[in-house]
Amino acid sequence: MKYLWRLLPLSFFLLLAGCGQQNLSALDPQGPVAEMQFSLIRLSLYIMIFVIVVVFAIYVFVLIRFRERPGDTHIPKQVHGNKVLEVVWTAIPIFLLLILAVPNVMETFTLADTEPTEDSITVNVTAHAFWWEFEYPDYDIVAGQDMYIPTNTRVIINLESSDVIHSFWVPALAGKQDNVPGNVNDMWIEAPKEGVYLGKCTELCGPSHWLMDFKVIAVETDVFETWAANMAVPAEEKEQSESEVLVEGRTLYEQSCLQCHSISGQGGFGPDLTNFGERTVVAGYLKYEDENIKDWIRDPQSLKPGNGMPAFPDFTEDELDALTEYLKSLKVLEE
Amino acid sequence: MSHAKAQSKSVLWDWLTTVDHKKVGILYLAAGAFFFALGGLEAILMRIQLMFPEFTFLPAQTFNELLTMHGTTMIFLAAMPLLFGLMNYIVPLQIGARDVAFPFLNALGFWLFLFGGILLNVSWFAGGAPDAGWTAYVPLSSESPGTGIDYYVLGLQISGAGTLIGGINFLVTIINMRAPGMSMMRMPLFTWSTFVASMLILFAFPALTIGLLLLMLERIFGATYFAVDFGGNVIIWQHLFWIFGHPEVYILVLPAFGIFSEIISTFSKKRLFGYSAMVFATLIIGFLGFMVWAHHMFTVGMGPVANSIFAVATMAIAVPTGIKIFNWLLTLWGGRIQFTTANLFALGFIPSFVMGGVTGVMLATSAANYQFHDTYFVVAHFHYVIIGGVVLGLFAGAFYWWPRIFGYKLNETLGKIFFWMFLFGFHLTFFVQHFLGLIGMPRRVASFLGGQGLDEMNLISTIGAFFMGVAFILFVVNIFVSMKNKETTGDPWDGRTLEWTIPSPTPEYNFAQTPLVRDVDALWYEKYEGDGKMKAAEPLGDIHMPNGSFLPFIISLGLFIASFGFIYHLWALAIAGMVVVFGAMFVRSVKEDHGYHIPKEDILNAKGGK
Amino acid sequence: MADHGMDPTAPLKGEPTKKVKRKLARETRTQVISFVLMIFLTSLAFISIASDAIPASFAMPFILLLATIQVVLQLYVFMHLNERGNGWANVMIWSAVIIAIPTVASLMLLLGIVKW
Amino acid sequence: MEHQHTVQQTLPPNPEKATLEGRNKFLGFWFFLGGETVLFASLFGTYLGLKGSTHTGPGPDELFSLPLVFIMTMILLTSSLTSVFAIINMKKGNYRGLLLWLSVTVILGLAFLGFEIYEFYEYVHHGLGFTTSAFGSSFYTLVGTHGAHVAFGIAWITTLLLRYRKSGLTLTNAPKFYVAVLYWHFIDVVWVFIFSVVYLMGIGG
Repeated sequence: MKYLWRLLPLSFFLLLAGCGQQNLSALDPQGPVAEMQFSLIRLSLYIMIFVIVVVFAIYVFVLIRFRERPGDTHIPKQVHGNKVLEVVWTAIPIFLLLILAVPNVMETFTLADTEPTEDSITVNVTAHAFWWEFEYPDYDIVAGQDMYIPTNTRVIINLESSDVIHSFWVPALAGKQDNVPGNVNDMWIEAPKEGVYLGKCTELCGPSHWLMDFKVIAVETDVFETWAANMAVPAEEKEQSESEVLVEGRTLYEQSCLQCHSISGQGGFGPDLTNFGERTVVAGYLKYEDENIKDWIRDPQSLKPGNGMPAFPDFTEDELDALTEYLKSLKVLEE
Repeated sequence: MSHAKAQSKSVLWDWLTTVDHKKVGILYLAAGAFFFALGGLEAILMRIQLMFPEFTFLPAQTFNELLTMHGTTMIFLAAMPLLFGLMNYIVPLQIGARDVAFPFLNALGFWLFLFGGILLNVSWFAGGAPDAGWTAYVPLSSESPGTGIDYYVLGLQISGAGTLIGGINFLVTIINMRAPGMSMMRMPLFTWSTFVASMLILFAFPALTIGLLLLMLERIFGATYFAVDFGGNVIIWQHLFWIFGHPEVYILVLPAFGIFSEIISTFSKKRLFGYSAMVFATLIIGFLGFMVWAHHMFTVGMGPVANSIFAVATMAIAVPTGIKIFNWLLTLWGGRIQFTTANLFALGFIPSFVMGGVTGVMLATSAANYQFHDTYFVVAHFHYVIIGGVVLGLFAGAFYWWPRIFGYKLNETLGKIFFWMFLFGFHLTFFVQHFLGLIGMPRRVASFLGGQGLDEMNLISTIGAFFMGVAFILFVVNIFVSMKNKETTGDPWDGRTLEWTIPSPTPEYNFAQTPLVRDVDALWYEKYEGDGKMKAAEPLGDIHMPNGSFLPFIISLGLFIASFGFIYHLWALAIAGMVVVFGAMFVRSVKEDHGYHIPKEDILNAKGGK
Repeated sequence: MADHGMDPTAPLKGEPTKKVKRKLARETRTQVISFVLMIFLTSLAFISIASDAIPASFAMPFILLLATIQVVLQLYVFMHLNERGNGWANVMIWSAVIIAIPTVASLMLLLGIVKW
Repeated sequence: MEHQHTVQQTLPPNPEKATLEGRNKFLGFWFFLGGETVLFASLFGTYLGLKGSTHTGPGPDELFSLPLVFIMTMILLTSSLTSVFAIINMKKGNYRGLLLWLSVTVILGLAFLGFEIYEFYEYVHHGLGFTTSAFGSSFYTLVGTHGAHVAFGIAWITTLLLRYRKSGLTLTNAPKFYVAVLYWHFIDVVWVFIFSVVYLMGIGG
């Protein structure tokens, strides 16, 4: 068992180093919910390490002290038991568990308190195979894949699903809740710091379950307000570029894409693409490169099997270029 | 004698028709070992796929099928049957019985399990295995295209029926068939844990039966329990599954606890410390096992009151489990500990399981569970419990009882190399997975993206899995190279309990004379308080034995055939299969079979003409 | 097995002893009385629903109570759970009931629709 | 060692438990009923969870008819009593009585089953199919599983009656009759909850 002892300090090391990516790890909390959960994890870990140390100490002592020596044939005393000892090792665990149970119950209730407050905002999150839709009822907009939230604001999240069960997890900000078809679950998060926090689906939902990533992007309140306002601008009221490529791209988009992908913050069958130009990944996981965008349009099933988008193999290379340029131009924050 | 023992029957026919609990036990062990190897292979394939980020060794769909089949196989077709094998062989011997209560049903239980297991694996060759995880959450499972889930539903239904039958058989055997003097509170711990595990089977499996029935009706006959569009609710499945699924964990681990209790006591040459507390703790764990299932569902939105209740109830299980750990330690305390391979596994179990146990308490913390749930932290936890508890227990039991069951001792040196390699590989594989989960790796992912800090630990984990795989091959080699080490004493370990009082190989009637039990550890008592031999509770006489029967095989085959009818909507085939089933049941019901007697003279001859 | 000297296929002849006969007569009486009681309880349950005079808030728990009484009668009078030597049967049935209660309750209540 | 029927075996007070095999059967069967309890609890729970989910189909209060259920209940209750009489006759050594009362039980069981089939037929005509709504699926599954138990019980007792019509009471068939009757009582126990929880509470609230 010796190597176990060598692994044990390793656990501390890993923990202290806060390993993993800062915006992904539950061990490096970036908001009050995740902090609450991390403090509970730490508390339970300390108690458990105490238990492990006690048990291992007795264990090692017993194995060394009472091992059979060569030539030893004595018959040990046949002990039946010991009442006092048995009471002790029943009582101490109960006490230790109480130390853990009380704050746990309190925090379970704190986390479940999703009453909206005066300055809180609400986001309705609908999970689809294999992408995420974020509806902001107060702003009348729908966004896909990237969930923008204002910093230092309590965000109430209502979770739904359009097909199978998914689960909404942004480890650095909060633990998960399931997106259950037919039910609505709720939770809340808050991000004090600006930043991009990675989120993942954690409930097996089909072949591309592992690719069902999303981002929570926390920005200053005024930036968020701008974002929300620009998201809501109807497509026809947006300033249109005169560039030839973009006009062609736009035409193609309206012919082939608009049925499913809104560009005025209204959602649709597929993810809303109003701010596609501000994404940092394609399809939730691919590098944001022209080639990837084009590959996706040509044959989305090869990249994310089981998703709902049909393939468009008939676009010419030029058309794809135009469409890609146009998609990249869809922005709501910059300029 | 109308049903004379046919001397000329072939070996194959003998095994197909046997109702001898020892042979049924060996059948369980053989089939379980096969499925264990299969499940292990599936695990290795998955670990290869997860060796590097975005590795393309396997398509995602295949990966989902593998993860489903790995879990299902390991739980239903490997761990439980292997335990059933040991229980079948050992429990009647430990209580001084000649047989189990229902030899026919016992055989039926085995064949149902085997045909169920085969059916499940036929799916690989019939357009794809089930792909919704071993938990088969609806609506992913109810709407899954293809026939994979249909195979899952019917395969588990059939093998589950076998398990239920086995459970009832053990319960009645233990209650009604104990030798004189073997009161409940003198039963060895393995028998006790078999008893409690069988109670859990009895009450847990019906929930699974109903869950599977509903899923089958939903998929094949268009029922709408889970169809949200028709007012259905998808959480119902999760409740039914976990009302079964959580006790299932204890069905697996309690018998393993029993095995460790026997082995630790034997090899520290001490009576089990706190016997009655151990029994009591086993019962409490069994009871609590039924009251905590919803801790698998903290994130489905039951609400804070429900979550808190289930969280606290779950934490409570740590108390009786702790009692057990300390009792084992105190059994070792003051003993003369022999480091045989069997005992090494038992000693390796204690720290491994403690680590699995403490992460269990961490997971029970509902508010923190929102972070742990469905991540690799959970994967690490339950593998620590199931490998650190159940699999180590199975290997410990294998090395311990091998001479009893197969008449030869496994090689100790090879065994010890196997132990260290397996244990090292096990911790290497799963220890890092705790951290993988905490830094953001969900479970059941077919791959992971690079650059998120997950690469190194996944590679380490895979290397660990290879160690376990190689170690298992070493065990298989051991089985074959050790065959020459015949064991003839019947008591190779200086045993304490009744299974070591009979000659090796075990006669088919087990005990020539039913023994009289005078204390816990009946044999040990006679060794140090008596003359070293069990007192007989009855005069030597003819021994009644049940006749073999081919009907269990036929019934199971009928269900196997009918299943294809259900899966492919070939109703004639389904009906034909059911006709076979009910026909065989009918034959069994109208044809009285009173078994046969082994004459006293044969028994005397076998005893060496005494 | 332990039943040497018994022939499982021989018809059992003879009458039970006087004592057993008396016990059987007593048993029959109890069983008939229980049956009448069951009929009465069933009718009561149906009436409490059929009649508009009884509010549902009373009728629901009342029906459940009547059902429980009936089931206990069935188990103990008709199925002889009260007899000596049926301890294990009692243990199992009541264990099953203890497990059945949270099963039913959770499936009714904890479906994620109402948050508790 | 085939015994000839020369030894007259006298009737023990509890012939069903006179042999170890009988005792095993008796106990094993009670355990089986314990499992059945959880099985039906799962079905009841599912039904109660989905009771309100009538989707576009009819709900319980629009369908159930009290008189029909009352008749069915009375039939099943009475069949429970007749099977009790069968066992009393068995213990008295009156084999013909045993067969007779069990035959009555089977006939009552068939009547019950007939009513149930009629009932389902009616409901389907009133628009509640098996796949109409979650309520429909769960209702038919619960009550149908009970009905399947009744059918199996009838087949089982009938098999016993035919097989042993001439043998007289033996140590082998006494436990078989006994557990078959236990099964029949259990069917009645389940029905008590079905008529209370499904029908009465369905209509009443």
